[in-house]
Amino acid sequence: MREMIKMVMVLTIITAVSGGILSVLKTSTEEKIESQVLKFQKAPAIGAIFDTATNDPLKERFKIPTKVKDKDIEITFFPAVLEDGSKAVAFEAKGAGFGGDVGLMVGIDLETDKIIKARVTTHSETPGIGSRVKDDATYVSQFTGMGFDATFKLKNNGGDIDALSGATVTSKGVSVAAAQVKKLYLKLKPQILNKMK
Amino acid sequence: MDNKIKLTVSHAPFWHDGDSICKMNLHIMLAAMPAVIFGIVQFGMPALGVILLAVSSSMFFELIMNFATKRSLSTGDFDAALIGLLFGMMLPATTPWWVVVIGAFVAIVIGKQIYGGIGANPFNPVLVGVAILMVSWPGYFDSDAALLNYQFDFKALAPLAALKHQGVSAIDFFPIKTLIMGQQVGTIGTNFGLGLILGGIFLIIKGYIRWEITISYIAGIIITALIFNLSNSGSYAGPMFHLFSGYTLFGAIFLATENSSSPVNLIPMLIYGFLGGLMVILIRNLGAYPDGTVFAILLINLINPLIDYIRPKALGRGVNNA
Amino acid sequence: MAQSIAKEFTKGLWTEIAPFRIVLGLCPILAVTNTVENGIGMGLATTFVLVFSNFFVSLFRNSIPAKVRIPCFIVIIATFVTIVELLMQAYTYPLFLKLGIFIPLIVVNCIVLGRAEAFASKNAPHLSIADGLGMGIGFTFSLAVLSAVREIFGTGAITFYETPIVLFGPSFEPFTFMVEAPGAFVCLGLLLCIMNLIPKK
Amino acid sequence: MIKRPFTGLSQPKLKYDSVESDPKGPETVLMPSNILLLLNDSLDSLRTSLIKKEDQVKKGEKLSLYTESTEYVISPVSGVIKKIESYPGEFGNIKTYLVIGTEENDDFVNDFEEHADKFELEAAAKLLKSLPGAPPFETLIDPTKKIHTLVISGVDEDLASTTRQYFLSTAPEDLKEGIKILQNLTKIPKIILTVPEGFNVEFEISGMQVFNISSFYPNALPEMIMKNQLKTTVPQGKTCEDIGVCFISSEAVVSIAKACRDKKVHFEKLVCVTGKDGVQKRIKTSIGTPVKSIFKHLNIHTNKNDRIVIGGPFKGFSVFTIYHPVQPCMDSIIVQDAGIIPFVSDSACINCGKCIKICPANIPVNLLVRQLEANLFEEAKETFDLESCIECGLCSYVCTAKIPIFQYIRLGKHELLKMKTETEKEGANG
Repeated sequence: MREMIKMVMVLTIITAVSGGILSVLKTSTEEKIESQVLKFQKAPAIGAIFDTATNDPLKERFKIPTKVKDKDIEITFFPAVLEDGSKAVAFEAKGAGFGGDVGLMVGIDLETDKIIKARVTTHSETPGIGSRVKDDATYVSQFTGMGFDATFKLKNNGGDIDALSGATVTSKGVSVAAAQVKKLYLKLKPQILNKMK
Repeated sequence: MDNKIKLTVSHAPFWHDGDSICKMNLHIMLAAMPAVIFGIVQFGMPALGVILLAVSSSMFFELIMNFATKRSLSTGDFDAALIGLLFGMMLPATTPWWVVVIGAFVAIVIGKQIYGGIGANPFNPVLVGVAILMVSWPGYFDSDAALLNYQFDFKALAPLAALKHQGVSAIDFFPIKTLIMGQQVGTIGTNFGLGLILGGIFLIIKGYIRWEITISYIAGIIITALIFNLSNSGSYAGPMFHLFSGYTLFGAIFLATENSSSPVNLIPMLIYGFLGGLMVILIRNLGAYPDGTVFAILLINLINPLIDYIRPKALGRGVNNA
Repeated sequence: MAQSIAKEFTKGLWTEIAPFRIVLGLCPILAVTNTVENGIGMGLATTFVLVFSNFFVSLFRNSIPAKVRIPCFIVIIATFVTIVELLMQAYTYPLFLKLGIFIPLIVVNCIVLGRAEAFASKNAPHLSIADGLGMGIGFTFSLAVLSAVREIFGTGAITFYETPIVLFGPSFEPFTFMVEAPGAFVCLGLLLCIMNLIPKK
Repeated sequence: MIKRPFTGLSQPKLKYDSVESDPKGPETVLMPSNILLLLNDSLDSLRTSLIKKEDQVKKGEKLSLYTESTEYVISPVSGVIKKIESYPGEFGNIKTYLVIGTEENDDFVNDFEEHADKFELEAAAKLLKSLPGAPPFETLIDPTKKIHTLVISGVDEDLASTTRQYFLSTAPEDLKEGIKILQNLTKIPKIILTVPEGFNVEFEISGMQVFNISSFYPNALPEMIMKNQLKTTVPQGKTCEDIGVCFISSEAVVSIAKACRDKKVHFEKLVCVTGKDGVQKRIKTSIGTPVKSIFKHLNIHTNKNDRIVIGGPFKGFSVFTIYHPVQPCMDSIIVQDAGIIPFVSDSACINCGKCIKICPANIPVNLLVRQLEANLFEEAKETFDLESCIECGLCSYVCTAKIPIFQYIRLGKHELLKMKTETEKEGANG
């Protein structure tokens, strides 16, 4: 009995200490990580999407709180004014891929409601197979010019998205992310316009 | 009982049918000769150079490994020479010397010797060599590009690559008769269908390859290709085209039948061969590579130990009569 | 005492170098050794985890009941792996992106748990640190060697922070097979073979 | 020696020699001045043996080493024991050989005479075991083996021998008489006579069946007769005798008939001798005659590194001395010239599959030999059917890599037997 108690105690203490340390570390590095993520992940994607932006979308970013599946989250939006004067916004959504979530950054023209460009930001897909969705820009270029009347599903599921050969699960994750973008955009468009005034 | 004469004492049986590994390998090499000679005539001296380099470097690496592993010399059984010959036959005539040498190294050292030498290799060593070269330097295996400087009196296109890139309409360039007579762009020793078939028949009659594998492999090719062709003749070529182009016949006769990496019981041999043919056509019709023989046979090599468990019940096993 | 610390430290560098002598930690060595940068990064991350987990396991070795020792070790190891992950995310983000899914796998790397179980749980903290450091550096060295072989033959150059050091001239045609997954197996096998030809001492 | 046929598609056909339609009688080889007797018993220096050097023996005298020994030989001559020494047999089995210098006197000890009129199995086992043809009386009296079928083999098991067929075709009357004696003696209900294909048996005995045996090796092996003719399979690890079938050679049956008729045992053994030129000759000589005397008579010269094979090319054994004596069970002798002895190699199995095709017992020989080479006898038995082997030797005959597979198999079986007896001993002790 005593041994039992000791076992439980030791395990509890160790896990508690470990949890404490980790939570402290997590909060203290959160900001740094976010800036790193912005710098290395979002920035290249934003740069690629808004290659003709006249402003700095990273700096002007704003957050809108919303609910996704009954969970409160904040979504970061990157507004941009393009060379031709049109206003656009970019934000990221996630879909489950093969190794974890696949992040898809989508830039949307606010006037025409059409996708300017899309880029994959983060993923944990198998190198050489699923990772091609990020490395190979020709795959995500199929989103360019799509409107929100399109169905963001894979073609063999009756949608409009081509699958990347050999990486169906990853492609599915990308299409789920795109569908999420559509949903969020349609829901949050008034607030976005409001913020961007 | 004094012993004046020293007699030989050994164990039964005291007769032997006189076969040997050396004899077997020489027969297989002899069977490959029509195709090799045809290739040398067609592609000239460079082809002879590739073949000789492949054979000699294979034997050289075998010798090196014999010394490294402190075993008795095994070049005398001609197994390394056979591997080198078959490997050389699978290369285009223009392959650079260093590619041949690296391939021979891979085939002998990584494909055969590190598993313990003859009889222990789980994969066909020739194919290990060719596959690694194909993955690393696909350019040299693109027969169209490799043989650019040759003048042929037939359509100078590799049939399978043409099929892959131009669709089924391309097969009109290649009448079956020209394919059988080796009038196609390709590697040194795998084009000449007639020569390969003659060699194959010779080996089957002599009993040095297992006919069950060859026949079921060809049956696999024909049946699968026919199913594809019948379901959609606009996108998939017919069985005869598949049978006489690329490595198919060479694979059926010399590669799939490699002793150590293929099964020995009847039913497994039939399954093994048929799956090989099936995989070849699947890779050609659905996969990324124009010719799937190399990977298809490596794949069936993998399942060999598993399917070879299907075997007839041994005499008296599980019998319980009193 | 200094002698025994030195002994524990140096054994991981040669006589018990992982994975060539003790065949442990094959998962990372096969997965991340396609470039030297990745190899060394993975090695250093593992070293960090190894040193700290060894230290803490050794520190608490007398208070951890034998029956729950493996869960305890795993918690300790996992904590340090998470720390490494967070720190890498915060300070070496590009490397983190490359090593991605392999960092959490340090938890199940046999070397870490193996050293905790075989060494740290039986020895004093200072020896355990020496052991962890030696093992980690040896492991890093192995990863560096293997990845160097693969990267040099596979690409003809070694790339550090996106600046390639070209080792062969333009006539070199990369042996692409080496940086692919099967190349890792073949290459590791050949290195193991060579290591076995070299006597331990 | 039969070589591989040109085509490898069909299996090599090894045809049994068949006896001529009008067989020539055997040449008689006279007994030399010294003869040898092999006794299946080992010398024990701690005990005093019943026989020793310089002992006088009489023709027909039963010789055994110790009082409690069941093994014996019957001396075919009168003379003096000149030597008693150990003879190393296979797998470390020690036998004993006796050298007897023959003497010119006709003392005949006839122990059998009193039993000859109405003898019983026990007496037969005690006195007739070393008759030419080696009748298996020990099996017949063994109470643990309920023998219900007696097979009289009129066909030779191995190639290069026609001894049994010779008796089948030249001595049908003796054979008939012998079978009747055995029937009365053993009360075994089922008697079977095996004869070569196309052979007509001229006599009939109630309760006797005649089976024709295919003329290709290994169809005359007991296990194959069981499978093809008797339609029963011998379970793994058991012998034919274990499931109640006993085999006896036609020569043994004829010998029994003669012994009963003449009321004495006799020692004339028929042997087929194949010389270096491949010519087969039939000779008759007394048990105990060294093979050297036979060679001298037939003008066969043995040189260094030649090989003398006793008992057929597939199942026989080779001897290290030209003084090896003729024994009751020795049907044939083959002399091979040093130049034509096939090599054995230490090559690994190359998995060519020829052994699989030829094995009559469906054993996965290619896998089995790998286990045996690594001394994994238990695995070999459990998974790779070591004990299904009927020991025909065909796998070694066709082996391209020239691996001594047959020897590996026999060694494996021997090791298993040794392990089994050791565990039994331990079980008895503990």
